[in-house]
Amino acid sequence: MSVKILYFASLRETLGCAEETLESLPAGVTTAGGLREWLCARGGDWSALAPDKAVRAAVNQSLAQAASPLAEGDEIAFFPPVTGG
Amino acid sequence: MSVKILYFASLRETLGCAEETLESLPAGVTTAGGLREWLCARGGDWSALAPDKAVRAAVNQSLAQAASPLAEGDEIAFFPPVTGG
Amino acid sequence: MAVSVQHEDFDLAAETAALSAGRSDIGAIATFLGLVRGDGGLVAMSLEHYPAMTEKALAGIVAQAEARWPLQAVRVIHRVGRLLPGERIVFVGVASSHRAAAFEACAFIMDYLKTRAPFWKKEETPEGARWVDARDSDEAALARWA
Amino acid sequence: MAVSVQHEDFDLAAETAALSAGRSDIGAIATFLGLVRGDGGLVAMSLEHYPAMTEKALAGIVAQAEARWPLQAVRVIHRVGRLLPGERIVFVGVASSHRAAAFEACAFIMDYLKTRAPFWKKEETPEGARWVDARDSDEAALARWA
Repeated sequence: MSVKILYFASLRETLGCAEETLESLPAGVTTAGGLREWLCARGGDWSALAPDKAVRAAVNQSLAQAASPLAEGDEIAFFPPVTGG
Repeated sequence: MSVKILYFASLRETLGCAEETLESLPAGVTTAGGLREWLCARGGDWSALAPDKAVRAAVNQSLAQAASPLAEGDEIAFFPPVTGG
Repeated sequence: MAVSVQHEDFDLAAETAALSAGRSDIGAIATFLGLVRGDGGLVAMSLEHYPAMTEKALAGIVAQAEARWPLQAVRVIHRVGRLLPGERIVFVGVASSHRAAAFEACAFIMDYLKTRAPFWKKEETPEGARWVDARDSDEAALARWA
Repeated sequence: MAVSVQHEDFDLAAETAALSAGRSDIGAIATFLGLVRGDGGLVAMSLEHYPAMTEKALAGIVAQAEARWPLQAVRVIHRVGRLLPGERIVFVGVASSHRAAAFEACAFIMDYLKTRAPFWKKEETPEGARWVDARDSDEAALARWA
């Protein structure tokens, strides 16, 4: 099963990417925080996901923590702190 | 100068009086609390103004305390605790 | 005028729109609407007031709120006379740049109105009419603004 | 439906009336309206959101409020897309028997919406476009509900 990753707002613009699909979770990645590290390791613009950056995550459309577990088929989203209302 | 006294809501109904005018402040009456005591001393229904009853006062359309001073020409009102809103 | 005491109903959309009309520095409008509840077979609610004092008392409460929070507009409408279940009794609308000021000022005005403005409610029920008792909780609500 | 996310504006009077329509057990309606401020020469505000998550997040916030206070009706409308200064961004309306529950639940929903619902604002100014930064004060506002 594949994993879908979404990016929003300023993060989407910085990465130049709104959405990508991985064929499966990368080897060794089991949490939202782990996926974030794996993406950050791509380097370049992806350092926008570095630990010192304010980035929030959602797993299957619910807010998640770094320790939130991932499973094949999940939809994971990364985005800056929200500013609605 | 005269003194006008108004009564509202349940107090008005109990006293059977919405408004009265005294030709002047009664002898010795210098405060809202003093006037209340003087009225209460009329006895009968006027005991609705007794110290143990929840009665509020206003002098010249502003909420007053028992110690609030009275002057000739004032408009004094007595009423139960308010229940608007 | 910021304060009205009237028997007639009012236009909620127009009153709310007026709070921010012609300006773009308002980010937050908090409103409160009080309605007649039909609890216990209530037939109607009659509101008596002290006409010479009422608007003065309400304007004084609004002035206190304006001294305490940065507000761009405030509107208070309180109805008097006989009202049926479901009808509106009171409207408070507050406009500010930010939501905390708008919310707090709106609640503050209602708390003071409930305990400091000269209105009295009388309930009509099938068993007869009776004056509504003041609630200790309304007086207690003032403590948080001290 | 309690929650809507849409570009179109809405009918404030109708939405407020719907909160108490057909019932007479509601004594208090608290509402909040958020507007686009034209500060600093703002030309427009564009709101992006995460469509699959937005209504779910708002419904979750409403459910939390309903678990915490006795509420008879709740309505949340959040607009997305490009909005001009003075236009409405968000409406929250809460109906309850008593005012404290209505006020608190309305403020609670706004505090959670501001920090937990996936919306992002981008400002258009004569100097260009920029994303609005989240405010620490919004996160801090949650502490009082802990």
